[in-house]
Amino acid sequence: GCTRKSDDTTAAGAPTRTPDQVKIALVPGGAHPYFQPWKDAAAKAKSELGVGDVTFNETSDWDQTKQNDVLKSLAAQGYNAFGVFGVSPENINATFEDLKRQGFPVASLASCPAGESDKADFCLSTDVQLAAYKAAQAAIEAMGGQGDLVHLTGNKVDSNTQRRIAGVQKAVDETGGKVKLLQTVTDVDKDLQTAQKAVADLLAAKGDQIQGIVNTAYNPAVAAAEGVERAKLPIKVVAIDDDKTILAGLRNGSVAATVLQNPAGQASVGSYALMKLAGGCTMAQPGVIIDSGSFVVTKDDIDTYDADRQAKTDELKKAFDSRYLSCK
Amino acid sequence: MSTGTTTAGRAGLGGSLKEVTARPEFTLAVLAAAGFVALAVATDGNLLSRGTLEAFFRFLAVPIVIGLSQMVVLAIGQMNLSVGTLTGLCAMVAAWLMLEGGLPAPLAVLGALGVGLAAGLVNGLLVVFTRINGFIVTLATMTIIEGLRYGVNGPDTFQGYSPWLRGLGTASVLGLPVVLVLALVVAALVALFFGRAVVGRQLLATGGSPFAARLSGISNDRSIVIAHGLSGLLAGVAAVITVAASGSVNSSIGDDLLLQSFAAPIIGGVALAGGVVSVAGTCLAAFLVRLVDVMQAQFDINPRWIDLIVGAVVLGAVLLGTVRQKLSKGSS
Amino acid sequence: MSTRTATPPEIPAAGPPGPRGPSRMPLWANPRLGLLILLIALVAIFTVLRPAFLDTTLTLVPLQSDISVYAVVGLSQLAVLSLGHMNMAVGRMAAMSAFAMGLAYDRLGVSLVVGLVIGLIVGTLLGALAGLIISRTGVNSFVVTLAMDFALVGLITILYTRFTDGVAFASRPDGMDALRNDTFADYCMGDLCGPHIPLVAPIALVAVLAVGLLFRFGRLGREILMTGASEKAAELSGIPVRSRVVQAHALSGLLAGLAGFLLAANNGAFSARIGDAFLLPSFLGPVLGGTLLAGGAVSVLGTVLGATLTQVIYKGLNLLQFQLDQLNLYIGLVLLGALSLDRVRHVVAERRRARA
Amino acid sequence: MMLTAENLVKTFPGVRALDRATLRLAAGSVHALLGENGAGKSTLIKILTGVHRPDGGRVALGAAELHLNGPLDAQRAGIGVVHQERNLIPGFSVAENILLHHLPRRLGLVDRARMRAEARRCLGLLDLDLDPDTPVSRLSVAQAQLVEIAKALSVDSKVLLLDEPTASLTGDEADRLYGIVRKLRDSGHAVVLVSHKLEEVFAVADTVTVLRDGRSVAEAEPLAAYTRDQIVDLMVGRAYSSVRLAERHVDPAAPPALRLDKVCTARGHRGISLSVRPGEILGLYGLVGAGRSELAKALLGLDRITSGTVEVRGRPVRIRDVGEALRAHRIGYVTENRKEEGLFLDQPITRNVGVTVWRRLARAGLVTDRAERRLVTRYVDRLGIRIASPSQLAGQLSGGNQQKVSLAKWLAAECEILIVDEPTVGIDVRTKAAFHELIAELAGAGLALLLISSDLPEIVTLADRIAVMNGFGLRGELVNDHDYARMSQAIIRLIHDERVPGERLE
Ligand SMILES: Nc1ncnc2c1ncn2[C@@H]1O[C@H](COP(=O)(O)OP(=O)(O)OP(=O)(O)O)[C@@H](O)[C@H]1O
Ligand SMILES: Nc1ncnc2c1ncn2[C@@H]1O[C@H](COP(=O)(O)OP(=O)(O)OP(=O)(O)O)[C@@H](O)[C@H]1O
Ligand SMILES: O[C@@H]1[C@H](O)[C@H](O)CO[C@H]1O
Ligand SMILES: [Mg+2]
Ligand SMILES: [Mg+2]
Repeated sequence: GCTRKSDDTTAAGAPTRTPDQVKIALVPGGAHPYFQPWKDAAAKAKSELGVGDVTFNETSDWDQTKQNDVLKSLAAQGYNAFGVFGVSPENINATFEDLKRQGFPVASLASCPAGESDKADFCLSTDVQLAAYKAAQAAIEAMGGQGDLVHLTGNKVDSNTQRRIAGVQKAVDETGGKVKLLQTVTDVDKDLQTAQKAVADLLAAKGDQIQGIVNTAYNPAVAAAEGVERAKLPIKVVAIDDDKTILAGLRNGSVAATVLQNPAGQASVGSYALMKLAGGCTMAQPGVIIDSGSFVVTKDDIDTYDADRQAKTDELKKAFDSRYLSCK
Repeated sequence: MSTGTTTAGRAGLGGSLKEVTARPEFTLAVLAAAGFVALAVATDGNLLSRGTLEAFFRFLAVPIVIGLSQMVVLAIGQMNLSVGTLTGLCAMVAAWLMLEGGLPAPLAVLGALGVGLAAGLVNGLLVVFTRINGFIVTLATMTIIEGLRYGVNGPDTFQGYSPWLRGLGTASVLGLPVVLVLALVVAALVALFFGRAVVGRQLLATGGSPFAARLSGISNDRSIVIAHGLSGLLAGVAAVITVAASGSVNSSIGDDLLLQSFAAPIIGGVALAGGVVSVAGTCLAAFLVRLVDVMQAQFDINPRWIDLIVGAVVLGAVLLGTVRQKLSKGSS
Repeated sequence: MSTRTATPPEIPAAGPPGPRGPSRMPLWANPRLGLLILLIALVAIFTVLRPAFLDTTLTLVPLQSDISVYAVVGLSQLAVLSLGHMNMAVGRMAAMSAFAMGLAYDRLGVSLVVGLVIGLIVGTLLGALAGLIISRTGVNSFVVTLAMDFALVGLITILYTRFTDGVAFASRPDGMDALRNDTFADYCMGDLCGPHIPLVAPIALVAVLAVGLLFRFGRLGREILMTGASEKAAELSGIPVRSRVVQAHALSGLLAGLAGFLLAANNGAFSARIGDAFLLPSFLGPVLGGTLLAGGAVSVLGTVLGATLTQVIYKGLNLLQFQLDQLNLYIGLVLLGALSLDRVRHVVAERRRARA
Repeated sequence: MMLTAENLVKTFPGVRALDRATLRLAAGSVHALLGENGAGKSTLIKILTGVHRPDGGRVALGAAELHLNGPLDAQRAGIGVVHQERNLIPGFSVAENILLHHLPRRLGLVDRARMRAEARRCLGLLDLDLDPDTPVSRLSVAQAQLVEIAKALSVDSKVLLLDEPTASLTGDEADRLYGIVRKLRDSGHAVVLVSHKLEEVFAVADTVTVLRDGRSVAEAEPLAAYTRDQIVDLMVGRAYSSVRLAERHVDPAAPPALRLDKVCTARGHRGISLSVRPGEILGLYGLVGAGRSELAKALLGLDRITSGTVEVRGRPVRIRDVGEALRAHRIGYVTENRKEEGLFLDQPITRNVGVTVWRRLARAGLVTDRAERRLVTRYVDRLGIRIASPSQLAGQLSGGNQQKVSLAKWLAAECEILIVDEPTVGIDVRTKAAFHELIAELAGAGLALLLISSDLPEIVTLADRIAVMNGFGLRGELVNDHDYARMSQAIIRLIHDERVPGERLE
């Protein structure tokens, strides 16, 4: 009879490549301001690491099928190491396995697969639950330790959203009832106008009860900062990331604090590690999850935060050399 | 803005009371009023507080205008799938003109309207020259416009443009947001256009019976181009309102508008087959959908339940229409 | 008898009467042929610009998987275009079917095939429900299915939140991975291995053949088409139009469910996002292939070609590494071009005939 | 010559509709344009009004050549038209429809007062007392037709083209129309009249052009020079002998194939009792709106029967839809409205005829084209349907041939009971005669036929018995003795509720 060919491609192991043979592709889930630092980091990594190429391709448009296509197209183009923000954490492992089967090192960047296992070589991502926890804490502090808090976030059917909800809840629970989580509004990150409308309606309905709004998604953060300022309400808004708009809000006071992640670090350290893996190193612990750091920034440290973040990035790089990677 | 379902010159001005109550707009008006009162009571009057009313009406302006933008093409029996992304593009262009182009706000507004009109005309001309169904043409142009919309500023947000324009977005006259007044003025003009203007009547004739219209010397091609052009222009108006009222725009603007653009006219009693429009119905339907929005915020309902409810409301409204039609047929 | 009948009758068309009526056009004006030529031209262009376009494992095999999914998506829309209807809820019907499959695998632990059947039944029922509402109320299909789409979006999220940890089912049935990863080249009899065709392709092929057979030779399919051509005349010809409407929509739901399964197999999980991106391609395939929105005529082969063309365009543009804005721009432009080309061919053919 | 069209050529897919046709119109005359179905009359009219562009030939007004790029050009040139098909915008008012091509305007807006006044004037020309604000969707067929005529008159035209204007008018209404036509002629207009009702043509027209197969075989000849038969010969292209219908014998004792007993419907029919035996033709006569078509539809389950019984071959039945009527009872219905209910205009002839027989042809649910084509060709041959190919679209056939296709599908279905509704409306003399032959032949072969017709001579020619309806009720039934004068009198009297001595009344 009929037999199935044995899976010898994975068994064969990855070929070792010199840095100039390594072509790295950084593929975000779609177009989003968060990923814009990846672009610069990619260019910088290319020159600093001396690798063949580092490209940035955001055409996957928040669609797993399209992302898979983009990845395969890049592979066909000769890219042989991948840093990927998986569109759907639930089945991104399948995509990672595909890439691994071809012998490519893979990094899960800025988000980790849902569930227990991680089929990428490593996951370098914000601990979103921790970041949300810090954000909520910042909000609670700005509120003076008591009052009603609202959480605005993204797509409800997304494991990261679930983790963020848990993080905020944890911070609120720790106040022992002094702070109440009045409402968690999900699905308001789809587009800016939906977020603006939701914020306006929320403020209209409960504006005078709310003392703080913590945002764990981009569009609602922009909308909340603006809506609160416009309504001239004394609500403390905690935003996410450091997009121009958010920083402007921080400066003019409409944003009390923002929780930064480390996209540039993810891209540069990720690229570095990928290059190493392509060169014959292996992960000491395959599928390890590494927090790329999150930082609460207020008006006071607005000019200095980047140094902290750079320090974290350097530290991450060292940790890869010393702990995560094992090279002969 | 009293124009109801505009098809024929109606039998007599005003018509009998029975005729008035038999119109779909009447049902919608009753529903809207009842819903509003019910929500006001359920929120202990919070709905009637200044801030809430203001927010309610401010975010009613775009749904009205975008509904009209779709209605204009439905009038000739076509659809425009690009209204949403086009609104986004126009909004981005306006912001770009002010921030990067350094143009004063009024010129940027004209620029946005111009882009809307031009894109609409291109849609119309493509339909005429390729003879491809408008649904398909605008499906393709929607993709193109999506690319352009993103091209203006990537994923980043524009804000901090003209204080005058943003001031206009928050200003009120007689307790009504200026942007809503603007939307209502636009609605009145559209009603006048379809009710009384020769060109508007010709559009409806094209929608009602293209062949008969042609035999009466009406150029259906011209109707198609005008309808799509007007639809684009109205998308431009929606964009201007967005830019003014929201204070910041990015390439996601317009993503929520496509379904809304259909919901308002369809619930408002506009026939997909063409030849029938209802400005009042469209406005009332937008009002109803907005009520649902506000209800969600007031009672902290999962937005996914809102989708379910809106779906049910649309189905309910059309079902009601059919039942009533059957009843009125049975009685005559 | 008359001078007119004395002129030799047309060569009896060998093929089925095309979507634009009996083919009186020269062969080269056949829209399917034009599509095929365009397809070959595009493949040639892409290959010249990026030789990797012909890479078996990285381009051709995934391309076939994608075509398999989107051909079925196109057929799902085609099933109701035959009536002159639309199904704005294709994606959500696919998602609901996929949910049912996921639930069956996860909670009941059923085999691959049993779960598939359960999912297909759910899809079929959803389609039938839409058809039932449409045929009973006479409300436009666009409105009904759009409203249904709204309702299902809400329902799907609520269900996933309820039955999974939010997003997707964790477990996968046996065989699912093979379906995703394997081609027939992985199966050998001695030294003889199969071709580099993914395992999902034959599933889609069966759907294509079945739908083709149905509309070409099946009494049911023909009666659906006649209902699409004129509901009134169909009713007065003894066709049970209401059932045909329900059946066409049920078929649409069934195919949407199948597309959902194929996509889940390709992507590796039954998740809430399945079908999100189905709407646009569902129209592109049939319409590029020459199916009219007016009803009464469909082209199954054209739909497959249309889906193929769309996927080739995506693939090619991806390989050319356009940035997001340019990508959308070019996709839109190529599609407009492909659509207009068909029109140009028609005009030219008509002119020629008029001169003849 | 006021308007001339010379050597016009027009080709449609598969058909040369006009093949060097010529029409010369003189001012101050009524010009009849005659020809069989599909001869090209409507095509010619459409070219003269800018709807179609000719593939060859020229049109001239006086000495100047006319280039008509659209209907508007024709109107500007002073050519008014009433097309064969109705062309009103359903949602618009009467006034707006009448004036649609030149809406009175002020500042880009419709001047409604002027529009109403102008519309009233046009309606007045037809002595039509109709509120100009009425939506046309509320008009009866006849009223809509008159509005079309008013619309044509609203153009200040020197030439008026009427394509079968009286097809849906009553005798009185037609007379009124012809009165206006004469007035227009006397005031120097040129009027073209297309009609299959030769009596009317002879009564009103001065000159005649006859088209045959797209060619003019008589060009602007004085009509007085011809007899009716000569005109028919010209149209047909050979000596035309009137038909002789097959002798039939109906067994008066045979049990009825279809019997209605005191049937009432949701539509408002009251106590209708009828019966038809195999081999018999029952004529069902009435004026437009008498409720005959509605009765047929109720029989087929398209409307609800509220009381009374329907028996098929002696067994009481309750039919739910046309499919059941056909399959369970072998009843077929040839509708009066072939364009909307009888045919699939955008589908090939094969499908149009095959639709009723697929169930029979199907093997395991599949139908082969060959089986279908074979069957269809048989009926196309049998009915002498003129087609370019079996895959030609039904909508491309002329009216008469469309009517035949609509009948063919029921013959192919092998019905035993056939209801034929207004089979010869808009059908030329020869085809009409052929139809009559066919109907008689079908009855001769044992079919039970219910013939609904508003054409009195047709009923008297064909029927064995004549049932007369008015206002959704049955007025009575007569045994036909084929004496036209006597029968028509008796029928008219029945309609006006005068008892006819010696006739059975329900
Ligand atoms: N739009 C069209 N497309 C294709 N064929 C057409 C079209 N219009 C007319 N024809 C064909 O042209 C021929 C002439 O048709 P026309 O309508 O002029 O006939 P007619 O003399 O008016 O007949 P009738 O008495 O039945 O109205 C017919 O064979 C018809 O099938
Ligand atoms: N109350 C009414 N209002 C408007 N139209 C009506 C009404 N009653 C009947 N009609 C229309 O009048 C036409 C004639 O009705 P019906 O077909 O039942 O009578 P008929 O005797 O068959 O007349 P015809 O000779 O026209 O076939 C139909 O088209 C029907 O739709
Ligand atoms: O953490 C990242 C960023 O905050 C951005 O929202 C993109 O996806 C999220 O998961
Ligand atoms: Mg004619
Ligand atoms: Mg009738």
